[in-house]
Amino acid sequence: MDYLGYILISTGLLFFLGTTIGLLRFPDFYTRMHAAGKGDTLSTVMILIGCICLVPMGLLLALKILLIINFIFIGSPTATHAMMDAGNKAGATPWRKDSK
Amino acid sequence: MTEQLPIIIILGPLLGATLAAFAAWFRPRLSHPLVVLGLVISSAAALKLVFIVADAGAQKYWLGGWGTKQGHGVVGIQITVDHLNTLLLAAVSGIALLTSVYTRRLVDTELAGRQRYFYALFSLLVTGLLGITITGDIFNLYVFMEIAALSSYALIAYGRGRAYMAAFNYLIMGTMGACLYLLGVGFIFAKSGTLNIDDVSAIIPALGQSQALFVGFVLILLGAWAKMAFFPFHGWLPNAYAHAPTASAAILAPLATKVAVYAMLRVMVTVYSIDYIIHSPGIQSLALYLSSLAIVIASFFSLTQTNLKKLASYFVLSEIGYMVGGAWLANKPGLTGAMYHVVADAAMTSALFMAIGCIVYRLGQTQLDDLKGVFFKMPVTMAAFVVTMAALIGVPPTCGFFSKWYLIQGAAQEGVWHFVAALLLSSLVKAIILFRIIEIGYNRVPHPAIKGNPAIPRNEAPLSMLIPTAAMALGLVALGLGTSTLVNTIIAKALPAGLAP
Amino acid sequence: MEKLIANFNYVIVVILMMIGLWSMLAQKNLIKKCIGMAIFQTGIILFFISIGAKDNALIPILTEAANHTYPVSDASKVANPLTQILMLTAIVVGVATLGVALALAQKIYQQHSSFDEDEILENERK
Amino acid sequence: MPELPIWQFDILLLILVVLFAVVALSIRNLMGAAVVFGAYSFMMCLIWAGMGAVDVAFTEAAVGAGVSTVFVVSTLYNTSATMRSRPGGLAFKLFIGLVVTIAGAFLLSALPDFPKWGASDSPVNAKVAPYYILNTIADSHVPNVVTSVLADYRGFDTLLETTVVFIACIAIYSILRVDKAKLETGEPAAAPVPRYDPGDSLIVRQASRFMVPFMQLFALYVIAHGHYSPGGGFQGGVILGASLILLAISFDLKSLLRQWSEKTLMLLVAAGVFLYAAVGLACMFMGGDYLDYVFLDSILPGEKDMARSHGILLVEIGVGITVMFSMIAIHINLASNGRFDRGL
Repeated sequence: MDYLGYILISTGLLFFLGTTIGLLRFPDFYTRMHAAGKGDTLSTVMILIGCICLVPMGLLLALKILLIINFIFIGSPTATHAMMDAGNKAGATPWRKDSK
Repeated sequence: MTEQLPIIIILGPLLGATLAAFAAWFRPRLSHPLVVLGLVISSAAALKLVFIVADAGAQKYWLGGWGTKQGHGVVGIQITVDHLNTLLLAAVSGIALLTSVYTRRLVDTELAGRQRYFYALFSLLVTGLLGITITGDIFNLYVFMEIAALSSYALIAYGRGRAYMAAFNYLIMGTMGACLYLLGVGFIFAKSGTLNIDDVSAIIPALGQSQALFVGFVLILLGAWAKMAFFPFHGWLPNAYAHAPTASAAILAPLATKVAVYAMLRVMVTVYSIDYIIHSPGIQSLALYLSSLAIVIASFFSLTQTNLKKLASYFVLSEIGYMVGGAWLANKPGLTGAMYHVVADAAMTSALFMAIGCIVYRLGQTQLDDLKGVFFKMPVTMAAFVVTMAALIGVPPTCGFFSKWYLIQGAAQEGVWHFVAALLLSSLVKAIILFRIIEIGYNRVPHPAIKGNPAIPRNEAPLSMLIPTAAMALGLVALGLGTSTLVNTIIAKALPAGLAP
Repeated sequence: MEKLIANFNYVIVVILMMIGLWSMLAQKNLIKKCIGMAIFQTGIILFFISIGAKDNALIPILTEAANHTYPVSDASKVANPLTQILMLTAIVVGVATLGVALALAQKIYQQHSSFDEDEILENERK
Repeated sequence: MPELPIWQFDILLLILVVLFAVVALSIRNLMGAAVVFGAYSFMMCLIWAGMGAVDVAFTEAAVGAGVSTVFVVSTLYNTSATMRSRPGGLAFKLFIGLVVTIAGAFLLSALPDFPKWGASDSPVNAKVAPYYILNTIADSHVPNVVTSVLADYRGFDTLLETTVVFIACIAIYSILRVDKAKLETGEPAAAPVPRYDPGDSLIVRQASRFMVPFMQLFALYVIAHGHYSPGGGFQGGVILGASLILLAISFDLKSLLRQWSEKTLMLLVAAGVFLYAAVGLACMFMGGDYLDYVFLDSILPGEKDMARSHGILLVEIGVGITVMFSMIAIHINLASNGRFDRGL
């Protein structure tokens, strides 16, 4: 169980690294938000599941963490969606291969 | 029942405010009487306590019954009524009561349509001020400070227009002051481990020379100075009080700064001790120089003002110099003068702003040049105004004379002549301004008593404003005549033992 | 120097408070002043929490779920609750002050279309 | 529960906090400053949680990082997030910088005088505080010491703190609220700015509709379970308020105001404070001191030694009501600029 926790947390951190790089290196608003939205959600969820494995605190705590996962799973993509939508309405142009 | 009196002082305005906030939505006209009722209860309790304290000494009250525990000191919150604060409690609640009756008409005209929460905020401000005065817990004092501060920002912002910026500046300064105070509390707490004022004052002498305690003292001092608009931090006050509606200024000007002075006195006299102050290097002479400077600068600026409310705000500033200076003289007459002046000045400023409010109510203007003929139009108001100014100048039977007498005596004893000079200068400036106002208000119109000149119609302020104003002005004289009783029975006992005579 | 490292929290507290204080007094933008005020306050809160912290202490919730032996007989193994209460109060007071400051700033913006203090004062002098 | 984390971890966080503070104050876009400030607050939460102050961390997460950021953002929504740069003023800034540096040096001069950080025998940790830890179970049967000190030993502070929230609410109301009738005649309403409204999006609406019940359930748990776990009236009230603020943001202000009218909101704000004060008053009528819950045992259910525990629950509910509705009322005022019609 412990090893599963370590593996999950390290993978989560790896995804976080990818998210950060994507946030910094991607060319336009939409791709950056894409990286942030997806990577962030996945890695947070993974780290939290890892926590469940690592801290054997009984069912109640696991249930609470599952609730947090539920919130993040719904909240984070929705927030990303809202921001994308707002960017779209504010007129952020998507990147194309031929644009600078 | 009498043992519950200290908390009743706070609960009166607090419950009055919440009930007024309810009433504002059902019977808006009911919120004023509810607040007045709360203040009546509060001031009755405060008055009763003055006699109890004079007879039986300090009264302590533990919230929730959490008193002293073996080895831990007081674990709850304590409120104390002793010789140092009982007079101020009575003064604050009494002045608040009179002002709440007085402001009724002003609020109806000045704030028509937006007065829904005015009296709730008014009452909460009084709660905060009474709380600062009564509490025996240094952290509790911070919370009360914020209660008073937040409600006063709102009361000032009622003035609209430039009042918003004035209130914002006050908010920044006030929050800075409160935060510095809180940090100072943190320093004391870190060294003593308790927040109860009595326990702290018992522990501090045992700690000896301590840089942390010294820094904490300076922080609290700076915080209180920012709150009371003492010299380097005075920038916010004139704008805030001049742009606030007259009804708000009438309650803020007399009480808010005085209570901050009291907080400083409490920290100087009870939490630390006069010995500590005298032995702290440099602060005493610095504070004395600053107070002289505060008086001189405020007097100078008051000469240049043409707006009556702003003029009065500068008077408030110079009076703060009196009290801080008196406290920092740290001898018997100086401290007596400062403690007495806190009460006396609350009454004087209240009477001053009430008289100005009456003038504003009838004339609608506050420029000095608009006062032509005002002595004929509003004789009673102007009589009260002249008495108040006489008290501010320091003419004998009024209370202003006695406090100034004590202060000058104290300064002369310490040989602080610049403070004496500043006091006299400030009296002189106030006299000049009084004569200027008399000149404008009395002489610049054809005298109606001389045949052939048109009679100037009498147009007094309504009775609900006039009676509190006249009562306050008479109160100044009464307070002056009662000086020796008050000083001997109460203030003399508030002075710390072992003080140089 | 050793004292400095041992009291690293305190150094950070002083730095935070001075950043906040500078921003309150020197910044011209009203919103920045508000944020500076909030930073000043968090600095003080950090100070209080730091003086109440204990090495190797448990959280002040005395249940077995929080690893406490029950009933608690040794107070030195439980973090100080008193400073925490004081700071709960301070946080709430802080947000109340921030709300009032923002309301005032909004009203000022309505009048002057600016958050800049100099610009507002110039407008008011006119 | 693990023991306090090692100090090295804290040092990293502390340095980050200073960095975030500097960024929040130097960034030129005010919206950005608000968001960085929110991140700063979260970082602070971590530090406090690391020092064992879980309740403070919880409150800071809900209040400092959550609601204050929303307040700043809704203010900026009605105004403008761009900062105009003006030349000059450098001398003044440097002068203030000098003053502040001197003040900082003065504060640092007290450093050697403090007791060792983290020592359990420093005055703060050894004088009054142990009493609470050792006696809370015997006095009130509340294992969360923070709750028992908050609502019982220092209950008066908390009453006043609730009053502060109440004052902030009515102060903001009287500063910002404008009458509709007056708006039509006097001050012209600000021209509606075409802005992004998240309520247009079906996804946002559905997602928040799904989340709000869970948030409210959690908030009620936080209030009711505050005796045994971190939390209490403040935190629960803020979360309840935040759930309704979320509804207001994702749908619109109108639909929130249909459920909770202006009058209801403002009455409930006062009701919470009144409930708290009235509980204290009831103690006084039963013959005790103000807020001495022991004297309530004849009115409250349960045994005599549970009276304090029940009294604490009652006042926590009062706190929760006031905090919840003032947060909503403050948000509505700030977001709609006092017009109570539309806004963030």
